[in-house]
Amino acid sequence: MAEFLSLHDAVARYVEDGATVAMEGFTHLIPFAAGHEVIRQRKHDLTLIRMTPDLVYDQLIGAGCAKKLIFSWGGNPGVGSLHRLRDAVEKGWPHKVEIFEHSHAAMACAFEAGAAGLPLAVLRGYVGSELPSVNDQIKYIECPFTGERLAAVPSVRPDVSLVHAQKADRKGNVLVEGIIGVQKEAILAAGKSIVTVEEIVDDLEAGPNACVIPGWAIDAIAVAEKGAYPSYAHGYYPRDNRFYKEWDTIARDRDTFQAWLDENIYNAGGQAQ
Amino acid sequence: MAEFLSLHDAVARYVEDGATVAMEGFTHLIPFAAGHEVIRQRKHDLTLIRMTPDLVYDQLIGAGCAKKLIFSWGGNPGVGSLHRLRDAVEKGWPHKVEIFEHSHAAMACAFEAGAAGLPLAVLRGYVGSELPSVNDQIKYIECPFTGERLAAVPSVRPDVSLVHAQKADRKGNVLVEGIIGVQKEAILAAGKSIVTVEEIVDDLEAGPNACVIPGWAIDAIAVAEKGAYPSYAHGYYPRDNRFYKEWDTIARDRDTFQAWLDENIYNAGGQAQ
Amino acid sequence: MSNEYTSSEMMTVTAAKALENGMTCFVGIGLPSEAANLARLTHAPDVVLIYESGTLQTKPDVLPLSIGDGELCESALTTVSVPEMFRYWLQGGKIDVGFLGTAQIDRYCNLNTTLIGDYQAPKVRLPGGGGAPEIATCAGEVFITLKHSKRTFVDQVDFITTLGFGRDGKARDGVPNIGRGPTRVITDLCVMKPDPETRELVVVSLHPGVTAEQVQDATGWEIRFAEQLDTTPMPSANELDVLRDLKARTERKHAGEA
Amino acid sequence: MSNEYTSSEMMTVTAAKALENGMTCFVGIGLPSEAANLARLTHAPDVVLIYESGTLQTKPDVLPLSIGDGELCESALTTVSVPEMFRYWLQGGKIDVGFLGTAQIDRYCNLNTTLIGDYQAPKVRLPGGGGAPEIATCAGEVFITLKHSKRTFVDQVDFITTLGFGRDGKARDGVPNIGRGPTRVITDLCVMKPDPETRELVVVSLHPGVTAEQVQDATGWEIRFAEQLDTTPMPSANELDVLRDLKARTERKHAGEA
Repeated sequence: MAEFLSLHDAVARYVEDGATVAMEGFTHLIPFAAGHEVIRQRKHDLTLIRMTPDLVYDQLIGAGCAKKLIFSWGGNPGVGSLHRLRDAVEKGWPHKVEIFEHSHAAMACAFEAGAAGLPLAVLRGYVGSELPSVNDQIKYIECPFTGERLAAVPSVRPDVSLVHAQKADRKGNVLVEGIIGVQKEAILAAGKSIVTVEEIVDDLEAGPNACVIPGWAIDAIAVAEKGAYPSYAHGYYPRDNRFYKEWDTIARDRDTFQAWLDENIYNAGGQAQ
Repeated sequence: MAEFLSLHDAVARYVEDGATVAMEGFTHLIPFAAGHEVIRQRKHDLTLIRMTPDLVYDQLIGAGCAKKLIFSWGGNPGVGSLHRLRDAVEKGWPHKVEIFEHSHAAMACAFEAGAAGLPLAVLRGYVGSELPSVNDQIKYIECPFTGERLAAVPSVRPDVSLVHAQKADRKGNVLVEGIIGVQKEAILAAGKSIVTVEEIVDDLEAGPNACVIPGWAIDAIAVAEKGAYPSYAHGYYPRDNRFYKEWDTIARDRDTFQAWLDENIYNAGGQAQ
Repeated sequence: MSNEYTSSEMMTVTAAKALENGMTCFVGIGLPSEAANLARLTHAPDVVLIYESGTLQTKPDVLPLSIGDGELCESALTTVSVPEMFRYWLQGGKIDVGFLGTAQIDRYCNLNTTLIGDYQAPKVRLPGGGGAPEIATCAGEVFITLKHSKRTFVDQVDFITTLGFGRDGKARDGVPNIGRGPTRVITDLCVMKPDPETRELVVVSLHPGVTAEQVQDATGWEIRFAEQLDTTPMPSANELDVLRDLKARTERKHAGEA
Repeated sequence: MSNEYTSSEMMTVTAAKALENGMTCFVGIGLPSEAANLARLTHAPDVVLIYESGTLQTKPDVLPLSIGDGELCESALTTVSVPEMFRYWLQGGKIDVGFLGTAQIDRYCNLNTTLIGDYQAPKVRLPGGGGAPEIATCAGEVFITLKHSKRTFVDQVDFITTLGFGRDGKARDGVPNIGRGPTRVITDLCVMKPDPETRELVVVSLHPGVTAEQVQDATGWEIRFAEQLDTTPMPSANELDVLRDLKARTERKHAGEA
């Protein structure tokens, strides 16, 4: 049953060093506030899962929180590279990060399978790609009806998932609207889940088939206004494309990045205990 | 691209004798008008697929349209037996019907896999059940990651699917709302699809994540007002529970059933050519 | 006092009491649905009722006749597709208890809703498995409710549609990712639980006024009784009032629709 | 007339023309998105644009910077989950054409967006596969658009992220349920198509004012030219107007948001 906590307390309680963590939001509702709190609490040795690492994982990786990364597209969308990710992979700074690389189709199916309680996802994937030669988590099964060889990947079942959503009601039921990505799957597949929301409302005012996640399927809810910024929250605020472009400069250089981290994460926001 | 046809013409064009046909609608939006048109056109040797056969399949089976039935629960919900189905299975009247019997979970996964273009569905299913001993379409795979033995069933990929929905817009995009069952899956899994709707509107007025099926993924749309009666259409009319109870008497006796068929299907409704 | 309520009411009230507040319950149609809604309207206002039609956390005002009545959707938190219901919510491990009825049950709680007689030439063809086979294995535990008779309580079910504990009581042993299975069976005569070792059904509680002989006479095998045999608590006046109101509302609603 | 438009514009307009009205197109971000939206705003108003973020049949007024900009959802017919997008719409066979960019391409149309150098010790780490590996195999056919240079057109890609026709041109042969693969590659210099037999890329059309030598100089292998080498039609004034308006609108929108 969802408990209403401060973001500080939710992260402190549920995100353990060494945990496997999924922060999802497919280019929308990216849980930046939650990611920043993870950095602020200096969590480390995390296995980070995310289809599209985006800036929030660039920040986590640059801050030294990550041990492994499981992903399918690691760029700054429409801008270019994630320089902190590249620096970690190419130069091992601040330390080496092990990567397990998939396609979107496989990751999406792996989240689906995780939510469905299965150990594997089956897809018609990776045909002719060399990704299976560098990722031993890609295997094959044979269809017992047709003999077709199909790809199999382990399902995603994180220790804890963090997502951002538009709103929760007072029972902790959460509405996700717009580009819903794999948010529902991330929550349902996880051992524990934290949802940050823009606001708490009396009534979600959701349609009959809206993407509503019941409070009893969530562990903690924390209010984080503009919690997806600089990504966006459909119905609340737009994506700050300018910041995405500026990030290229900030992240390109280790010192600039470090200064940004100090100013915007370590010495800003969060909650004194 | 969806073409607007009369129900007569849609069924005449797309439902062939001997075809594999799914008429879906999980206790809601059951395509009765479409099923009646199939009876009226005296289609035969059909392989009928449906999770919950319900009255519409009782009528099709009693009218002699079916050669095989693939299903997971064949009763009159809340009332009792489907007497025409029982008469076919127990006594071979009007002729023997071969049955392939699944659980709901397996059928639901099989529709999902059909929509997903896969030859099989994988589920943690049938554990300890004797259904696999009487249905050779239930097999097993071994998870290459955990070694767990999981059930596999062939995906559902009908030649043609018929579903009923609330409304279509003038481009043929269709809104399904309320209990959406496996309607979307039935359409996407099928070679051809016919959707009957209560009405054609200018604007579907659907929320951002509503269950909308694009017109280009549908073959034919036919207006059939009260096309789900005696089942119901959320937002349009309720289920006629009284008729469901009356059906028990009508269907119990071959002659009464035959008279009902003559009066309500063969000599009523439809469209003279 | 025993003539102030019927044995059916006794069964429903007892079945309702099995549900605890806050449990997530995957509800079968018929008796389980009646009991689950009674629980929600009495001691367990926050019990979460889930029907296989996709309705999550539904609060119907009247009992549904079918598993997908409009009432279920209109009063639900949200309604998901049927594949999602079975994949994410049931197989995904979100269900505490599955609440099932059945046509036949045997001493190891195996359920038959497929047919009477031989599969290839059935004497009576029943509706089939529906959601039950996976509800019984994926839910945390299973409650079963049905009327007690020699026709329903049989030595060996004609067909195992849905697993209790198998023909030998051991079918769940060592199976990965499987629920605990049936933990109680509630009838109009008594309450039974599987023996923790052998998994054989044991009568743990007789309803007021019911004798052990009555239970044995209505059971198709030599049924065991617990050493400490309780008497099931009687329904309270409030429970009976709420149940009767619910059934009267339901009756009016279903008769009135045309 | 050749100085009335840039080579980038020539590329985009030519790529746009490859799309026919009514096609369903799974759109990659960047150049493909620009071309696909230009097609929609000119000769192909009913082209169906689908982005991997789940937006079905979207009609953005400005070009998205990311694959999941709000604009895409707001102007879409509906938005589905990402698993549904990849399972039902792409793998389910509903996509006529996948429109991709790439960092490297070789003579057999294999695409590399993973890295330059060795996988374990990359010289340059690129973003990775994203949707491309399955777009390339599940869509009916694939169009590719990218700028022509020796850096991008290489003899052998460092890594096959996404299948064209494999290292030997035969990797699709006999594979069940696979799309036709790349059917054309559009650059700022020319249009290429795979040879129907060998699958090796062949230049079929040079853009106005471009010479065969220029193409060869920008290609990392000895590229073949069709016997009947066409000249690509020039952009029309209307196409250029629409494209420039689109880009200006996009520029203003993305700069203005803070």
